[in-house]
Amino acid sequence: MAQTTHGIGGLAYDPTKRTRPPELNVLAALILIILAFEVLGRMFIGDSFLFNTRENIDTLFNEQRLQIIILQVSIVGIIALGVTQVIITGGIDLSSGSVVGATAMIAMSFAQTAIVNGNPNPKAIFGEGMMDLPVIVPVLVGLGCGLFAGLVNGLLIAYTRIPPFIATLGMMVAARGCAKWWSKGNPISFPTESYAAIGKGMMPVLIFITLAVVFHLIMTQTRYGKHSYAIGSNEQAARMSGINVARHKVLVYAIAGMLAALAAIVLSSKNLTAQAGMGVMYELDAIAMAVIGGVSLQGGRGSIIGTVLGALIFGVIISGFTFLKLDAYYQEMVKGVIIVAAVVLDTWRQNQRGRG
Amino acid sequence: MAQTTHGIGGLAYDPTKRTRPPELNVLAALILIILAFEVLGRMFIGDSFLFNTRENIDTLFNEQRLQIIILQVSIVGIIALGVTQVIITGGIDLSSGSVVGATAMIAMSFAQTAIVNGNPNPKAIFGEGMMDLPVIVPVLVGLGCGLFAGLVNGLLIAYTRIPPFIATLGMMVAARGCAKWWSKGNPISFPTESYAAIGKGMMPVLIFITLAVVFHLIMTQTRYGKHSYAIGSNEQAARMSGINVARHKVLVYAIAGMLAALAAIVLSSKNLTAQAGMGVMYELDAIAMAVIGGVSLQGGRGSIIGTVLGALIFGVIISGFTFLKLDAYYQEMVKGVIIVAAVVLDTWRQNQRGRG
Amino acid sequence: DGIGVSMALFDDNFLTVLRNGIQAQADAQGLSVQIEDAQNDVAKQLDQINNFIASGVSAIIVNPVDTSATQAMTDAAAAAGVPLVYVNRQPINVDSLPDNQAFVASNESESSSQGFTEQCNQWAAAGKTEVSVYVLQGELSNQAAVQRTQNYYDVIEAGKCAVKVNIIDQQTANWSRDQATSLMTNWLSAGTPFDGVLANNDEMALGAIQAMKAAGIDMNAVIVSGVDATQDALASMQAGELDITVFQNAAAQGGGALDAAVKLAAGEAVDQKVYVPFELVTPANMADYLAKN
Amino acid sequence: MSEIILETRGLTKHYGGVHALTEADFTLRRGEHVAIMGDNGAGKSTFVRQITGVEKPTRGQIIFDGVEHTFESPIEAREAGIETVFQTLALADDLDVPSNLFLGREKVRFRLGPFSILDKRAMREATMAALVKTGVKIPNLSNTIRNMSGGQRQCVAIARTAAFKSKLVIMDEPTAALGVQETAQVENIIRTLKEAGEPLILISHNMRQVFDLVDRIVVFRRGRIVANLRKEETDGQDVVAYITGAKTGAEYEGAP
Amino acid sequence: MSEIILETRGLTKHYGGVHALTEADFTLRRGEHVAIMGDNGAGKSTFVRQITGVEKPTRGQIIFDGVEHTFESPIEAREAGIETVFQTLALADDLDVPSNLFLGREKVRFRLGPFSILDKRAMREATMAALVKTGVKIPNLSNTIRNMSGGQRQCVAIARTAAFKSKLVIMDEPTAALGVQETAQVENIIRTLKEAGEPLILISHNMRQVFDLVDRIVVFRRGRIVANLRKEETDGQDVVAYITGAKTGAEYEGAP
Ligand SMILES: Nc1ncnc2c1ncn2[C@@H]1O[C@H](COP(=O)(O)OP(=O)(O)OP(=O)(O)O)[C@@H](O)[C@H]1O
Ligand SMILES: Nc1ncnc2c1ncn2[C@@H]1O[C@H](COP(=O)(O)OP(=O)(O)OP(=O)(O)O)[C@@H](O)[C@H]1O
Ligand SMILES: [Mg+2]
Ligand SMILES: [Mg+2]
Repeated sequence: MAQTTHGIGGLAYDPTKRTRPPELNVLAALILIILAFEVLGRMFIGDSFLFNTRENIDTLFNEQRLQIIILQVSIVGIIALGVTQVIITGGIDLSSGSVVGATAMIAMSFAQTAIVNGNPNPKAIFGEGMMDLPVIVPVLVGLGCGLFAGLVNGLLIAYTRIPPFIATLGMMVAARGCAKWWSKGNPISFPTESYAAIGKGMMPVLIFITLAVVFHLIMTQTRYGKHSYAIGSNEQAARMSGINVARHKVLVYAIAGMLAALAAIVLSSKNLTAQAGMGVMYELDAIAMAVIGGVSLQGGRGSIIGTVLGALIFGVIISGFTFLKLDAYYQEMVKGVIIVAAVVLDTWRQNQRGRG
Repeated sequence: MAQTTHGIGGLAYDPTKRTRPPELNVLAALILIILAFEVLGRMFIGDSFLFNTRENIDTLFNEQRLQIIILQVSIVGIIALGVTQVIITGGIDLSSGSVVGATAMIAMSFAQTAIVNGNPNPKAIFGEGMMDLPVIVPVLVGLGCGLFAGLVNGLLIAYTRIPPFIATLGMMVAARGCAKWWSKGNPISFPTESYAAIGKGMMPVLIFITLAVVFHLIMTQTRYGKHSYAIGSNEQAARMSGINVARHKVLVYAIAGMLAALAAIVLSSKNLTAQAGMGVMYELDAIAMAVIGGVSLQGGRGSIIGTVLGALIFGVIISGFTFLKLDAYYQEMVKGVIIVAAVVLDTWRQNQRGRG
Repeated sequence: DGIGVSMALFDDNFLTVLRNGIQAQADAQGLSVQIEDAQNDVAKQLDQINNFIASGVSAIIVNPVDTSATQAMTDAAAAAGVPLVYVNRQPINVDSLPDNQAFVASNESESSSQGFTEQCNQWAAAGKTEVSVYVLQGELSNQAAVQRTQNYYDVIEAGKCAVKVNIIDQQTANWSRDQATSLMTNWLSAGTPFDGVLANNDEMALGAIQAMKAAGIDMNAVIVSGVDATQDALASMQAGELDITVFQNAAAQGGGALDAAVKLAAGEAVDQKVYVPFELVTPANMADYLAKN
Repeated sequence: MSEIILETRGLTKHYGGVHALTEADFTLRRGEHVAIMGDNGAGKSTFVRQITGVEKPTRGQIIFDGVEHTFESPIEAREAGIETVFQTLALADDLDVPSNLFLGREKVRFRLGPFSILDKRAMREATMAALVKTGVKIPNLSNTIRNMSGGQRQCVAIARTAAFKSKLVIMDEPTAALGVQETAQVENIIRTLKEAGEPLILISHNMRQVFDLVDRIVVFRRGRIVANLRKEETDGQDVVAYITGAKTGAEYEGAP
Repeated sequence: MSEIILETRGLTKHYGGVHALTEADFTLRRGEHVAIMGDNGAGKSTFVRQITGVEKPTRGQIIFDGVEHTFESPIEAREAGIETVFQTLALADDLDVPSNLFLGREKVRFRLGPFSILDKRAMREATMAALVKTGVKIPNLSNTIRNMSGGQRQCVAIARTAAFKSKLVIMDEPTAALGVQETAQVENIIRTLKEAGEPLILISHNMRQVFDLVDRIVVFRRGRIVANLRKEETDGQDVVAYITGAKTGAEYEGAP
């Protein structure tokens, strides 16, 4: 019956010329940017971006730099995994940065240690009985906060049909308010050792990569993924084909909220402190990572792999600037240009194929 | 030939039951919020929100409050007029807040006065010859900056086809960098009297309202407006029907850029200073005003009137909180809730009709 | 009735202490204060002042977002006849304030210079004549950041530093501990030897310390200075990591501002300028400051 | 089990001032194939949207399989056993053909609630089988629906309906975009349904097709039902007379 | 002025690995009405998209009105004088009927470049006149296209094409969603074009319609032109044989 494994006849079809996955373009952009820094480094400061040039260490690559490139984007990266799913369903989540702030404050106040350098903890939020709790308590409390915020977002969007932009903008404002209110603007510090271990060293990277793999599989292999793409592609059609769109959206925003909360836990643990201003603008960075990675804001298109690559592009840019000792005043201008250029490259190469 | 002025036959049609314009819902939300503040004020602090209760002044309304309600949103309102047009074409402009920052810095440095309180201007950016220039110079320079930013946005979006979110995010980062770089983070102050007059007293309101009327007419009565809605509604269809989509988009973003620049001029004039952090988050407020006013982020739907009403809702909320002496810690939380509630109300009433 | 307060920013450690100082003083006197968050937006601050005026407050306290934007605020309050007190940051129009306005502030140009001068002395005491340092700046659009960085250069130029200082690189970490950690790690990945870190605030100093500890750098070999003397910073100092910070008496400024506002509202005369000095904090005197913030 | 699978009483839908559907009384017996005909804009698709839960009627009752239903969403209608090919097709543009065919009822290898793991291969094979029945040719099944021709899309939507068991099938102009061969194939599918005793509502403008396939013809005009004709007792010209308003069914006097 | 209004030479379009159009050589003489027929997915709409500038061909030449063109966008094609009813209709869903009819060439009262002031009343009246010709009924012209039935939309798209003068009209399955009356009206419009000497390319799956209206039939199969038949020299069964691949035109040997 079917002539090929690719379809059921009709036109001539040349399977070797299948359209290349868009992630390849993002990867190309990433490599191009790395190469640019390598070349610029050798030209202007006589040093290598990627390779080790120090005599006292003998590794091929500059491992510290490779580590920091990914470490510095892991936390926003965790948020971006959730944001990617939200955007694929055709939504947007502006609240993630503020949820990070609120969650960090609340979780950290359950993770405080009683004695600091022999003195009582000067930043104690709760009384004696609530100090030195097992690490599971702040983690669950934190995830609970994220879940709550995500559920509120999701329920609003799914059942009142207000635009996700507004629902999550409202949550953004409210959660930031909550972060400031929680301890009246005072930072919360001095966590227990076990809490501090969550974000120590390369743990954030490990968490980020593990979650990326898990969500990659979920988005490509499960019904959840399929329905997310379907809803983002044509919500009305998804509804008419019998997908429970409302319930699915609630789930997607809840997951995004929990991922933001997890990012907050890792962030506050890594920094050994929580402050009301934590996570400001993370939402935009997370969205930008996703979009640079090829996730379409119209919904229906994109992938977790793309987002991870988008995050790496961010990491490389930040490290590259410091490496080149670029004047801080110029950094932002150049960063803006690179973000745009990365996406232009991607779009342009996709169009090239379309015309081919 | 045609049986009625409403159509050409077919089903029974009852013109008295035409669907109500969505702006009416926004207006209802606005009035509801005002009433809420009036009632709460009388209940909890024994004062009136709208009416004058001070003995030493005899006006019916608390005119100072009415003025500040609209004054405090006029500047973001001016930006929102441009953002509304951008969103109607199906785009988004995240750069407006940063363009405000950059333009304020640049325009202000051409608007400085040479002598301050008998001493030479301590914040002088340029030399002697560039002080006390006629007011038209900083205004044109400022509008030029906005035009430039808008053109770059528009050209990128129209001709490289990258998502507006990314193009304007890049511009957002770059323009903020430019604002910081311009005077290396130092504020620029002491404008000439004529420059200071632009934002004095109720001038910002006057400018906002005039522009709102102009753009309302443009959006409803001209080809520009029609094409904006068409592009936002179905870009592919607009292109296939022979609209020069690329050229139109450039125009729309250029206008949005100039409006942001104008807002910057008014803002720096009103505050008698320019600093690199000016306009942070204005883009989100402007977008929120538009969306609260019924502009659809999918494009194709919304109006300038709606945006003006959305801006007023913002103004009323801000003033109402101070009036109620609401603790600042709660203000943001409540503001988030009100933003969402306003849109829920709007959406809900529209659905009611749909089911009618 | 009541006193309106507009703070530049709520989620800032230092300003939170100052705000608490105002609140504490008001509670002590049984006054109602309404504190607003200008969220670092000059325009929002001016609007808040106008909203206070519309609500008929008896006096206003402003912690200016931008000290060069104060003329417009002074004008607005003066036109409505409401007394106004600036706190913590010296308004640009300080010499031409109307009679019912005053300010209580510290001199930012003293802030980081005290710490830096001490840092120079410690290097000299360690036998160094030339040092290499990294500079962590606060938000570039923020005057305090610009001023605190400028102070380093001023000290060097005025010859007040006992050693020769080479600045390897100077970047912004936007006041944030997390960004400072990443930035410092990026610097460390270049492997350039250095003798110290100058941070515009304690948070960034702590971030840099975390990065150095993670990279296994001996904290006795580098001298790190911050500004603010926060509790976290003092704990780090106790642990032998942070070497120098500078204390600014926020609570005293807040209380002083409230007093001035109350007096002005009652029509009494007050000192129009009150300076609260910065105080140097090192391991030697840090015990005095453990309970102050 | 009653004789009647679907009945509507006084079904009415107004959009703002537009009276798209007025007092529709309609019955369908088990195993019966009925055609709905009528001018463009006569309210045929509106009628379908009301009985499949896509929209909420302004008023009126829907009795399906003996029970009165108020479907809140198309899922509920589908779960009750109504399969529909909508005029707008309701396909997800960014997904490929197998994903669209199984949208909302994917084949899975492990049940894990929403995280059930898809059996992609089985879906792909079942898709080919279902599509071959419609006679359509699609060179690459992994292409997205966005890149399909008008007729290919329509065949995907039809295959989706035909691939699952149901109590009632509704097709809104299913062959409008189809070629000669594909139309013949789809008509065969409909005949197979008839043989299997599955009831069908077919909306079509094609007189030949209607007379070939159905038992009864219901005519809509200006939002109202104006005729209910057994195939044997009518002919093309007669039906056109009802459509254009030259005639009105005896029991529907007073309709416009 | 040459005899031939449109000619394509070796027109080819690949989408990734899909060879949607292969080496199409096509000619159309002035005043001639030609039908394109073929299976679903045979490449008919692809052919239309290439000659109207919607897409850029992989290779091949397009000679229109004696000049070789590479249309970069549909605007250029329209400005050259090609009016098209696309299969996807290309309507703006959120605009009302008059706005869609005049999209891109609004009637204005004052010329002010992009800020020209619209003459809404004139557009409304002209819209009514144009729509009446198609026989469609639309109760409220200010309703948006989103709220129109399938046939109503199609009539708006046809009215748009018919309302303006052009050198060549292309219609891609224009009557697919139309009712009996509306189809007859649109066929009248096409006859009027014939009388006025305007050339036309009509894509249709409706054999009766094609034989009623056109002079010549071109058959596409698997992306290639496989037959070019004068109406008088062929009949329905013959055409079907070409469509299904049972026959291939003598001059097109080697086609699949
Ligand atoms: N959401 C809506 N809002 C307003 N009017 C609507 C809406 N949906 C449909 N209509 C109107 O209702 C009428 C009936 O539309 P419907 O789609 O049911 O027609 P139809 O009989 O299916 O026509 P066709 O044969 O063209 O598909 C049309 O006049 C249409 O304009
Ligand atoms: N953008 C695209 N990307 C990939 N394949 C495409 C694209 N557009 C069309 N195709 C494929 O090209 C083939 C021809 O499509 P086309 O729309 O020209 O068919 P058609 O002859 O108009 O069919 P119909 O009668 O169903 O309208 C189809 O197999 C379709 O899947
Ligand atoms: Mg229909
Ligand atoms: Mg086609």
